[in-house]
Amino acid sequence: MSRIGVFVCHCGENISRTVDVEQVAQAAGALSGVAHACDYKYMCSDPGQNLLKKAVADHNLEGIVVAACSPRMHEKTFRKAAASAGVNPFLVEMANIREHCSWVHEDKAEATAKASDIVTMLVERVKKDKALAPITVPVTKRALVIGGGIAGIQAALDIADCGHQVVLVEREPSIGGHMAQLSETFPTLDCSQCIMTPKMVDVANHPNITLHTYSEIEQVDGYIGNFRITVRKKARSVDMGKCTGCGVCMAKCPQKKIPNNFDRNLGTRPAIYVPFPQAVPNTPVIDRENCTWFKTGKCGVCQKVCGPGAVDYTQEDELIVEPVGAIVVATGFELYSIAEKPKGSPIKGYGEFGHGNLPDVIDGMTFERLASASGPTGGKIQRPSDGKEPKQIVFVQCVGSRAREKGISYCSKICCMYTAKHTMLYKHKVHDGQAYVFFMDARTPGKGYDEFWRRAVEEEEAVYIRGMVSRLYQKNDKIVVMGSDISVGVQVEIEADLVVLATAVQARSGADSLAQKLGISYDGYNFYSEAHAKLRPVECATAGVYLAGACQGPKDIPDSVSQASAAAAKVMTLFARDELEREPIVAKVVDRYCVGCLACKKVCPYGAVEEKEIRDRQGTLLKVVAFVNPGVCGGCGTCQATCPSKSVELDGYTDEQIMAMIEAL
Amino acid sequence: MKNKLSYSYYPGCSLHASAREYDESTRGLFKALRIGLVEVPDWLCCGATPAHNVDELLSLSLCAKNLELASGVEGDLAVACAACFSRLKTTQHTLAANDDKRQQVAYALDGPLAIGKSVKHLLEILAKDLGLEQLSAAVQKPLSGLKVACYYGCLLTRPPDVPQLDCTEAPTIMERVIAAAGAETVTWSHRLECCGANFTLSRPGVVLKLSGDILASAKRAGADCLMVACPLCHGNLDIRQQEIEAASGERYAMPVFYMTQLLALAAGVAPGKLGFDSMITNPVPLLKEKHLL
Amino acid sequence: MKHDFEPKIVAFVCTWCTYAGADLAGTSRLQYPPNVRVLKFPCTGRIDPVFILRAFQKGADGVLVSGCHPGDCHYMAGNYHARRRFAAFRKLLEFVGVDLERLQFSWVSAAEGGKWVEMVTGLTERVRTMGPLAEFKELEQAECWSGKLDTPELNEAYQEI
Amino acid sequence: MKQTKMTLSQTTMNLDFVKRVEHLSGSSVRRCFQCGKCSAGCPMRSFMEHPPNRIVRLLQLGQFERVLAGRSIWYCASCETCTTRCPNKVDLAAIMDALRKLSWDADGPSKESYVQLANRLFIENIRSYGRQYEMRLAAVFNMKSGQFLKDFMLGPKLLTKGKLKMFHRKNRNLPEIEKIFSRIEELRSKDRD
Amino acid sequence: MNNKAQQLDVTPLVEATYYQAVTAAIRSEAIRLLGEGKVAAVVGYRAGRRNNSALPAIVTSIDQVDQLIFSPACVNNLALYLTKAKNEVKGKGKLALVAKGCDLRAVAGLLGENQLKRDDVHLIGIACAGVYGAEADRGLPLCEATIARKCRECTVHEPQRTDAVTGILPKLKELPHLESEELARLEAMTPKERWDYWQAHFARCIRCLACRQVCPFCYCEQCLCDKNRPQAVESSPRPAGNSAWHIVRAMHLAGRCSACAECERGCPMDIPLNLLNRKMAKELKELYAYEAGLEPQEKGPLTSYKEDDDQSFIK
Repeated sequence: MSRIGVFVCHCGENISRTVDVEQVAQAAGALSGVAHACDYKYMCSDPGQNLLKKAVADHNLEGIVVAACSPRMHEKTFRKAAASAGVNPFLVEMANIREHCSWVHEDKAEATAKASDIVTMLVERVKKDKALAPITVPVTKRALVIGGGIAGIQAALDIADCGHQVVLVEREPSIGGHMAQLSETFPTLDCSQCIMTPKMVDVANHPNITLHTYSEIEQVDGYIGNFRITVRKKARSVDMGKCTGCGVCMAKCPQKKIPNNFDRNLGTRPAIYVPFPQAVPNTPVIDRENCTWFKTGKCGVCQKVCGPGAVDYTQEDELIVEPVGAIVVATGFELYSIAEKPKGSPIKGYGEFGHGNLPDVIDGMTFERLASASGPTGGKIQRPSDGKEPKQIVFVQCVGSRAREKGISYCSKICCMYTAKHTMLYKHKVHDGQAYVFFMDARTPGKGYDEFWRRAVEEEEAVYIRGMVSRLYQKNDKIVVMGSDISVGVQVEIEADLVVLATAVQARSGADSLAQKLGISYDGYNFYSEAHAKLRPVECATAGVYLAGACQGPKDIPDSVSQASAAAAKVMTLFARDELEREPIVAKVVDRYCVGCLACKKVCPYGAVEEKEIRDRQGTLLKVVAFVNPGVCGGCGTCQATCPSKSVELDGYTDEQIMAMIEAL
Repeated sequence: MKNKLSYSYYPGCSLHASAREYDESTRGLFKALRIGLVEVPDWLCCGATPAHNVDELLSLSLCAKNLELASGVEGDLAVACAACFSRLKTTQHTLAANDDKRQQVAYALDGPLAIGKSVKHLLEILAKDLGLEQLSAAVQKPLSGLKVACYYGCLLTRPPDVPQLDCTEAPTIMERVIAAAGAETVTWSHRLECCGANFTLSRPGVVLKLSGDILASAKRAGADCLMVACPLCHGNLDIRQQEIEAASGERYAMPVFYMTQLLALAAGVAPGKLGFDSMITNPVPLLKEKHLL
Repeated sequence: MKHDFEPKIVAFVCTWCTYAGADLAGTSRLQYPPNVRVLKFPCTGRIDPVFILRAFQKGADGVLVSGCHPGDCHYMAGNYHARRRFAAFRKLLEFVGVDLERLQFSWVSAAEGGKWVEMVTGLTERVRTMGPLAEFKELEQAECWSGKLDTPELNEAYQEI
Repeated sequence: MKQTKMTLSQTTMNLDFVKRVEHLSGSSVRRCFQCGKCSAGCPMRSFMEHPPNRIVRLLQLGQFERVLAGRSIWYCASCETCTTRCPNKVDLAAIMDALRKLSWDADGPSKESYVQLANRLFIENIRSYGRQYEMRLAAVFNMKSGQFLKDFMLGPKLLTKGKLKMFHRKNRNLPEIEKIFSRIEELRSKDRD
Repeated sequence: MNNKAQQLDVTPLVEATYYQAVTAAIRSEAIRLLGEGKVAAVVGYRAGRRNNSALPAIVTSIDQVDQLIFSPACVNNLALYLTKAKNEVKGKGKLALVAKGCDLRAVAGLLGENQLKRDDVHLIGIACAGVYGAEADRGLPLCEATIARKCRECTVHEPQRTDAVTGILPKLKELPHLESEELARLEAMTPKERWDYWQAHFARCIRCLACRQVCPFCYCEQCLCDKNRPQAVESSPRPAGNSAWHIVRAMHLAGRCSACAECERGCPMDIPLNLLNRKMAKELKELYAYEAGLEPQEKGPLTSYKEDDDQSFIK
């Protein structure tokens, strides 16, 4: 390439104050291959851009160097201008003589010399630039939503309402997630089930939604627009097509004493069960670990009593492959447990709170089940040890959260509000009871949130004590709470009937292995990482994967729902076009030289490298080479630096382009 | 049979004076268990709380010196006193992590440091090195029917990084050891609370309050007696018990045993050699009642 | 201030963190020596050790390689791979006799304009006191057999023929 | 002092002192976010005028006179409960040690003379005898603190129980002890220069 | 060198009968394999024309089998026949390969780099006491005076993960580790001294590329150093290009080299190339606890990472 134009910008005085721009332009003009060099006051202005376009036409330019500000600032501007003048945008380079030169140096001669050097390097680079065309990828307009909690349900409904197919995968036998377990919700105190169950039914009835419950993601292949998801549908032992949901099997099951996980083990359930009466789908599942038939081969009562003959002990796990174009991850959270942790665990338990061995020390979710009208006590507040109604109840906030020595440094965000809610629910049910809350700060930003907390304090008369609890211990039938009120500066001791710990919100166990399947990144606590904390909060760095809800970090219901709708909007944006265009900075393999050692495949962070067989016309296998899927490649170039023979090249950053700059030093 | 266990032994100042029964019963027990115990010659005071309270360097230097002296005797270093144990372990922990302090201590000791000796509390030796099975095999007179409140105090388990003896907040090592000798243990709330420690000299009022709470808790749990592994805790709970009773108006009469006294008794060591006569709260009636004497 | 020797410093940086950090130094109007020439890469993972070698051969007196802090890589893991690659490469350079004081690796984030200045200034000043990288420069000039045809060993060999 | 107003400025906040405390204790003071868990579990809280969390708070504000003036630091029993339970790994027990050392070295302004006296006698005992002789310790303490009759009922009882030794054997490592003490003094005087 | 050799111990490290036994075992295995049609060819060694030398041999029928031998002169790394020299055996079908420990390490590396499949090769492992060094007096048996430098610190005398094993070695005499000593000597030098040391060697390089030719891992179809767009490494034998060539080669072999030292043996200019490889192997072992070629590994030290890798050198 021999017809290059160099445009040196004054940037008002920002550059010309310390760099002699005329001299730089003059020197550039003398470089071999430069057909035109000039300087101009504001290259990025309309006249500046027109100057560039005119020069392209006048001098028949094939490559352009704009010596001005950082490429991060105006590379796009000039590439667009050049494109409109008929020059491929990837033949335009920015020589950064502002941020990297005029602004950081004072001596004019030195700065001018440096600016000239920078221009020279970029001129040499442009000579080796190749015209690149944007990459297009077809889009499968079908979305996968992982997780059937409120976030997943919202995302699925939004996408489905837009007319696209959605596959919703839920690990448990029913959708609903944590929200289905809650009694009432802050800050409005409306019944969680009442607002949740209609949405669950909507999901079940939506023509665009395929629901896989009791299912997990087995494998994820492909890339944005073209994922192939393998879903493991676990054996339910009940034929969903035949079951009418009459419930006779559950009523007749002789094995009834299994702790009910949904009720935080406060109540019991049979071996064939639905997690809760409003479950969607309302098809029972056999808990094979506890079922007498599966343990001993005897019983079979449910099969005998089932009218439609839906119970099927021989059912096996089933693998289903679903092609989708986008993925919304909404796997939610789980609660920290104060139990003793295995030795060497980075997360520590709470020995001073009895390691979870005191029956009347419970967590917030357990309290939700106690307070829930559909819960094991029918909404009566009764403590687990003896069923007595607690007259003195103590809530402790920040258990696990904000305790880096316990292994968690973050704030769990929702506990301040739900604890305030708990004090109210308690007061509404136990009129003569007293609630105490040990807290450090009340973190209540959010619409109507602080008012809600103040209501708990001022109207519902919860006693808030600023200070943490050192220890809990059993004394006769009471739990002694050793705390302190740091505002007063004295120790506080309360003999409580029931203690409720606001334990931290943690990522789901197994979140890391799902992330590895999806190829998305996660933080030190296994929460999934967004592409940009502020500007791309619902996208993953991996294209085509979006986040919703508490799998990304602690979140309350309004935030989860908002983010779910945002993620849905992102999916719909993607689905709005038939093909997807992206920057062509991707790696390409030269088949002729590749010997298929696959070092590139080993280092690729995106899993973009596949194996490709090279065959002759007779179909004989000649060799296996690497192939970079341009749809998946992120463009980091690690493959190229790793390849011993440089048989893989990153477009836009080829060895030739870089070497040309080094040679120009 | 495993190789014969043998240890170097650092009794600490109290075991040669106010806690002589701890020393005597320890020697008796180890002899009965056929575990070797060789006292480090001319060991020095570890500095205890007063030294680290005001002069960490002195505390570290004294302990480092003792570790150096101990390195001349074979076997891991057995320590009876919880405070000495804590100081020796803290010294190793601090000096391993802090180059400045290590250099200062090396200067104070005028030479390279030899502090690598493995330091073990008697409990660790009994529960881990010997093992509970061996321990119970050696029991001749099971302590059946004796309800023991095991008192850990502060320094056996705290702070979490240092002693590494057992779980910091929910230890069970004392209970496991004494249960191996056939005793019954009670669940009680104050086994990790502070007894008032060395305020016994300067501010006895503190001790009366804190040790009083401990005795009350043990009584509430229905214990016959307390079992300790620290001379200072013993002093506060036993020697000051009558004062505590006088101050609180409660009657405890609760014998406070060193764990080695009870274990040695179970292992068949002659009661006369266990220093029961040294105890202020007379244990004889209780032991007789339980048919252990 | 003028110096007798102005070293040539080459910086290989990733575009997401260090290049942006250097931009920040500019927008904050921080000052540093003008000796550095910056080459932009998508990621430190793209930086081939050959480039470092080539830069030295082409007259660089010091080389700076800088990218995103661990965990911050735009491409998730490029900098982790780079870290290993450079850990090995610097050992090799050291073994063939390159003074590692001339080769600096750093993590400079997009927010660390000050750290960028510190890195560039530090390396420039250090290399300035070390003087030019004579070894590679001499090497560039040297011809293989020229002037060495009369070594005793060769003469002896000729004699034997 | 407790009641007077705190005027905060860079000159009234002695942050050098805080740095020395952090250096000696090896623990950050800034990490504390005042949850108060240390004070909740402190067995000695009721004997102190400042609860432990307030000691750290005062340090954060560079108010060392307020910290050292009271007897709080001398009433810490080194039970390590605070350090053990701190959610932020503030080693309060070590900070207390550091504060006592700084106060002790400066011949501190504390009002708590009994505890200091006991400490001093204890350490002197080590220097003179290499080990602790409780009999002597108690006797001299009572004499010097002017409480001649303190625990006077206990003494004979303990003697008859064989718990107090009247005589002690000379420790052969005494010269070593003396050397350690003098070398530490040397280090300390160097530190002051 | 020869003078020095005479001072060294000339007691045989293993008895001559050992080699006869191994040779016999190779032959009988070859007969079995060819006879049963398990393999199409056996790649091994045959006697050379000069006294006590050996050459690679490709045996495709039973009547050729008595060509096969094993002796201390069997220096070549036959793993080469699985990659670069594969044209010579191409199309013959499944191969059996006579392999010493260092050859096996190369095979393991090649397996990890997708260059062959385990099922495509039948490995006849040789328990090898060592082979002759480059300047060994072939009149002598394998002894301290004649053993190759690399064999003195060999850790793979006994073959692992092979299909057949021949020979049981006696306990071998521990010999001084000359290569490690040399490495330590170099490491103790100043950078300038090391530079001069290596430049003295590199200056002699004639770029014959024998080192590349004999290396089982230099199997690229087009070597980076032969590329001219861009030319990363100068191809004429000038000192600058020579240095770059050897540095780039050492870097490309880091974490892969099987320490067969064929490059050093093949070098007509006596450049101690294996020192470079050994140094990189040593560093990678220290940094990442990785040793190449002990068993096939999915990822090498430079194609994998850990989040907590050492980064003390990075500011």
